[in-house]
Amino acid sequence: MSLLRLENLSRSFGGIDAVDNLSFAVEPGPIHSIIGPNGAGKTTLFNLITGLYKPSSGKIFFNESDITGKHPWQLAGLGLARTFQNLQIFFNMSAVENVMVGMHLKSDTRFHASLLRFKSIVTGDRLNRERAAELLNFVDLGDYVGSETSSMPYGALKRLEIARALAADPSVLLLDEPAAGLNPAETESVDSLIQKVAANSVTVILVEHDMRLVMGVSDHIFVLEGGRLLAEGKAYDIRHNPDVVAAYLGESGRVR
Amino acid sequence: MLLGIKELDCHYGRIQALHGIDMAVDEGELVALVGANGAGKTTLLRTISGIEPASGGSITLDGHDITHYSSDKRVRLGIIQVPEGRQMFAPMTVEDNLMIGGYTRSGDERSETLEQVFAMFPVLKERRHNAAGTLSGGQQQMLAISRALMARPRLLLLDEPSMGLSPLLVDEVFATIQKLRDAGTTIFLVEQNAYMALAIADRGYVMEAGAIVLADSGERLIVNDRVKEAYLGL
Amino acid sequence: MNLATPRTGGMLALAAVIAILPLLLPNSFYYDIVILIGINAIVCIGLNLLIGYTGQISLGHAGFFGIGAYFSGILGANYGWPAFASMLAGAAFVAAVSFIIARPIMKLKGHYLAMGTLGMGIIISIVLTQEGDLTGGPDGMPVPPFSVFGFSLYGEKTWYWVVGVSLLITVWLALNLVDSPVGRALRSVHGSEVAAETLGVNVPHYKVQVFVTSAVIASFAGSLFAHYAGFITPDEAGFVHSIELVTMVVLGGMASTFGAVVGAAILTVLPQLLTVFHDYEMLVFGTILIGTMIFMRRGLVPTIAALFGERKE
Amino acid sequence: MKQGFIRHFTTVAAVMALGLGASVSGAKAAETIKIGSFLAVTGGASFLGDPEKKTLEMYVEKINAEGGVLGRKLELIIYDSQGSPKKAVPFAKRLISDDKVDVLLAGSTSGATMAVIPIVEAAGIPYISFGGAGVIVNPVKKWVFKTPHTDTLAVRKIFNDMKKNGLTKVGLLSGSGGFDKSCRKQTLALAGPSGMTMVADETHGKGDTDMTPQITKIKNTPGIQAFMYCGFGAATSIVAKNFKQLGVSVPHYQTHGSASMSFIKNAEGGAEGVRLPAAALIVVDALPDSHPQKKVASAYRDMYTSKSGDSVSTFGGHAYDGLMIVVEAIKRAGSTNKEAVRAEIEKTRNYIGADGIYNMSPKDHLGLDEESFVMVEVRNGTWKMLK
Amino acid sequence: MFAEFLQFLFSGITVGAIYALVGLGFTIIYNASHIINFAQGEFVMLGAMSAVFFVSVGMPMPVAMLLAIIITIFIGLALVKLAIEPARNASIVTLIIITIGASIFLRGAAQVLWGRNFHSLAPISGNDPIMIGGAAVLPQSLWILGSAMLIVMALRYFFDRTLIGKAIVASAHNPLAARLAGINARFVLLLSFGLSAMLGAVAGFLIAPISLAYPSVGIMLGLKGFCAAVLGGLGNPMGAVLGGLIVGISEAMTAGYISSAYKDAVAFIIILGVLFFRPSGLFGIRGTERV
Repeated sequence: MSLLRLENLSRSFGGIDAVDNLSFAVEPGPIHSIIGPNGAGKTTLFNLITGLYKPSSGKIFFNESDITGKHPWQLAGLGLARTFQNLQIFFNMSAVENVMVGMHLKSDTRFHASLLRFKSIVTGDRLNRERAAELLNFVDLGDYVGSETSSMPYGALKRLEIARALAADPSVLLLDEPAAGLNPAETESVDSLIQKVAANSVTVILVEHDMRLVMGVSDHIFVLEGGRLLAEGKAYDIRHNPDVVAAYLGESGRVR
Repeated sequence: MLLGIKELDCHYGRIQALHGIDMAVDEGELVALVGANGAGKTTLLRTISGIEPASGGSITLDGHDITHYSSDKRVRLGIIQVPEGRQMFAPMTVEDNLMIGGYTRSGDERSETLEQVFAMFPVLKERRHNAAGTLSGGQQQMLAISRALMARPRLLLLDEPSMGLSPLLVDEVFATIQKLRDAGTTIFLVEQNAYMALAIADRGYVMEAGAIVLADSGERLIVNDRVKEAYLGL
Repeated sequence: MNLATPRTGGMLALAAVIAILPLLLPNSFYYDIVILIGINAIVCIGLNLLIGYTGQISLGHAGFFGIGAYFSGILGANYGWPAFASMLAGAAFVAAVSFIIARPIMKLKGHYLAMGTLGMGIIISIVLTQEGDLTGGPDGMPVPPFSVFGFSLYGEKTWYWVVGVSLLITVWLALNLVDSPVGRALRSVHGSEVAAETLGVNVPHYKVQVFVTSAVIASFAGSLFAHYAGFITPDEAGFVHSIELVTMVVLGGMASTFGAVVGAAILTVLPQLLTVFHDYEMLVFGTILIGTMIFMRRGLVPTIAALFGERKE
Repeated sequence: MKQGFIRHFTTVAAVMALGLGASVSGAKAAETIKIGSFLAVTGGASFLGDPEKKTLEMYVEKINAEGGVLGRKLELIIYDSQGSPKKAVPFAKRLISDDKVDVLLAGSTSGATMAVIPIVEAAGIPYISFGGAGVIVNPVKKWVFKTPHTDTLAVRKIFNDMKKNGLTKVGLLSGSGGFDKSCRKQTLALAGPSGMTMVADETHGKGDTDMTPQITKIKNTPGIQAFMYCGFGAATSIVAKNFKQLGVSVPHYQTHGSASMSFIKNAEGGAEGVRLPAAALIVVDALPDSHPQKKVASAYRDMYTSKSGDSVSTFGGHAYDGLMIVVEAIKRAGSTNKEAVRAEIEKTRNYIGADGIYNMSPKDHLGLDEESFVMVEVRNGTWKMLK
Repeated sequence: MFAEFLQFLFSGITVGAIYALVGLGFTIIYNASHIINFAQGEFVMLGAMSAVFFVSVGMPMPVAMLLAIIITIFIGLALVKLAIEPARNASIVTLIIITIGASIFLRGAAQVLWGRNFHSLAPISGNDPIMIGGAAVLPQSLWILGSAMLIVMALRYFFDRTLIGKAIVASAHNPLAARLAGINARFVLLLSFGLSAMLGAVAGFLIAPISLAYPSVGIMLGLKGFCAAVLGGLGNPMGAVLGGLIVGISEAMTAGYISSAYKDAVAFIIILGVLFFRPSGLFGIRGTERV
């Protein structure tokens, strides 16, 4: 049984196919990566899987049930969580509150209860706050528990997004370029964070440009080009696949 | 030295996208800048064009400091960029796109260059009254380059001219670039398609994580495994 | 209860001010101003939930204020309903109207949302102006006094306490809401709609919820105003009033409940101070609006709170 | 957050205290008799408020120069309500409770008057309004009086004139303000009893600048013999202008709401031939010397035109009559005791004013009758009295 | 009855032409900067009030009009320098509030300078109507229609034929590419505000003989012009012109055949309908903002 399966998935913008009749299956396992040159359709694919875009055609299955066309907030309830290539931090909230939003679906969200501050809200928030602090510790942001997000450095915000996504207790975590904009040292610690997340039996699907990170951490790699699947396999195979090399660097033989 | 860049930094929001870039382009040269996605190549071009402000270091043209010049002033000085994704004025005609390209030049210069451009790309002349958005991808790339030529560039900055084009068209674009170089235009080419770019370049720079990690002649870089490493993390 | 937290501390401070203020007010004219501050503050607290916390502009909220006011006026004066009943009926009607309109209107973004809410408000005020047989037309209509269990509420001093307590309750409810899972969901919509959605926040649902909430609060305040003032005109529902309300929210501070109170206070007192130079009133208003947006984009209270915060560190 | 809030409230309190200080210093000399007023000095109804303000000011000055009332000087406090009922309410409150005036002579429009009536009644202060609509004093409210002729009187006068000319089928256009609506209501109610048929009944919105569609419809109503307009202010001129532009040929009637030179001026020729009932004041020179009002009216006219340099309108006359009635009542009451003054105003008998001869009673807080009107027609850009 | 219909049509087209000019003003600024200038109605007011003022101090009508245009343009440019540029990179809500602030400020300034009273402005060529098919048409209406047509044609020429005009259009379609072609974005912004102010001023002194001039005359004209612009698809100049005519004619027809009471509501009812069912406007080419 596959965890996530795409069936002839397509999505076009203004006549251009960003994702083009794509089919593949993600088997349960700790860390998967989706790579490909610029414009290969990786982020569009993430947006399709998490329901932000509706596919032009095709289907998406999660745990073998059809989730095509479901709203993002419904998918979150099924166990899909993600981070974003461009930071999508709630800058109008503190770090710990950002993480608490991640627990939205497990919180008491009755309107009148919130308005009148029922006991369930008070205790629920206290527990959520404690759990959020734990999660911040987990992603090594223990020092920022009380911080306003507007004063946090970029690298910390990248981790905060991961903590926030984990707060939803996902079974699958989609990370969209977690290392983008980070220096090598920060990238290395993101590397170990990903492994730590995977060790907690969360399946990670990673889109990333930093090949060193991808090759080092992935159990399975999918290569996209022009919205289609170019290759898939283990890191070693991918790296020595001539199609992949050509996709990335161009064909060395052609000009000379 | 036409373009000189020293210790250039650029912050993109909270991210430091460029870390102390040092590089130069000489008159008449074709210099390629290669590197993986997200390495900071486009940011470097945007900083040279004045779209992104530099947060440190300097940019000089002919030895004059232009680090704090506005983008339109740089265009007047001859630094012209062909942006990534072609960026047509899609509903406007081919001819209007070209005229806008020559916005900073005098009327006579514009009509003169227009003739040259049409001679170089007859298809554009044929379709001069069509909306730019109706051109094919390859024609749009030609138009994008032509639009830049209308400004009579001293330094032409090309950002990913091969992106989204079929292999046949990529060849055509690269042939055009070579032709321009042969005609004496100084070109700074940013490409993901590293092998092709380096193959036609006099010199090349390899960028990784916002910094230049390697600089050499095109021929030598093309056989350097460090390039492949920058892309595929070997 | 921890007195040191901003919520309880702020509540206590506000309660203290409300309790002490009567000692400083020389006559009913000053009570009148303070009562109007209170009523405006109530509307602004609601509107702030929408604009400040959820990030959705409305240039038509005076329309809901007007509906509340006119329900009290019409049902009270023309049909002899008890004040409480007409107030609740107004609120229920506003809830229904705002619920119906919220779905399509809250789908809009940016300028389109501004245009949509503006049009909605103007249509409401035109209906109130034109249905003269019910509403008295452009010159307005009288509203019977508020009576509970046969006692009529008369006089500024009585109303002072009514409005004061209403304000405290509204502040309390707003503070509760903001610091709750629902409140964080609302704020997350402002922070990043896509991120909120992927974390399980049903964004359209919450937008509708907060729109309706702020509309109902405005309706209650409108009813209070109608019974207190004893006379209402369609101006209460007009475009200019909507803009005044937004100005109060923006000046006091977006996403700050106490900011809404401060904004309401300043912009209610200001015209009174400027009566002597009232020709300059609009000039001053406009300047304040532009100046705040350029120099203190977050508004008075958050900006000053941030200054204090920095100094402490 | 907390500190920010407290600090801010201090600022607000300080600002309010400042305002308080200012007003305390303003309240001095308890000896004066305070007359409070809010008028539409500026804005769309300024043609009402402006002459009213000037009249009150010049006569208060005159009275004070002559030694005041009961040996006390009059003190006039005027706010500009810009014709808006919404703005009138806070001013009324301020006059009553902060300025502590003895009597209110205020309200240029019916709308503003109606808005403050509940406050005035609750506070118990004598109030004379300059609003036109009959509803102000009908039903009678204990503390509320008015000086201008009502719409009812005007409608009667107009209908009489129409009958005299054999016109019975009337097309009506009205605005949507307080006076306009009240006038329309009276017109519709009085039409049947007076033998009139209203063949068209159109309305326009407040602030409308083009009445062509409504007048077109009225023009095309079959059998129409006369056109009548209920309204006041800028709209009167626009209606007259549009009426002329559309080439409508039936006689054109307006009310005393149009009785000012600005009506004729702004209509740019459109007013020629318009008939309306007006106070004798505006045709004072045409009055026979035997006319009881001639002396009072011409004295007021001369005073107003010489002091203000403007031409006289009936609206200033309302203010003149109001002020004089109050002054007389205070003199008779011998004090500014509110109840006493109120009772004396109610006892006004045979007071000859600019607007007519007033005979008030507990049942009539206006005291004018139809006879106080004359019918006038606009000819050659000025008023011409009709027989 | 046909004459009646014609009468309504003429009055609708007259006021519709004014809405069209105001709507064009919104569109030009929106294209150059994605700002909705809520002070656009105040440009109309300034055009009307300053023309009245210059005529009242004894200037001949053409001079007064020219001065009114110059003053309004100057104020438009000052608005950019003092309120828009200092708030660069601000959010949409912030910019909306800034331009609303500017509109309140300008209304206040006009009140201080010229008072709150209504002023009339003499029509350009008299008040004697011309009868067409039984309907009376004012000479001023013809002036309005003629001027509006002339302006629309001149603007088309400017945007289609001149390099500077094309540069503004290019900046609207693709701001980045326009900057890379050496077009100064601040210049385009200034130019667009100047042009819009000019349009407003012309609309103002053209409508003043019909609507009178007073400080708040611009509020409704501005809002309805905004309706026209949104109706035509925000950013589409010819759409704004059509939108203006549609709003004007629907208003006149509503007033004529249904009820004048809801005349002012017509524009907003249409606009809500369009926003709910066709958010990109009737003639909008661009879709709504993408996530």
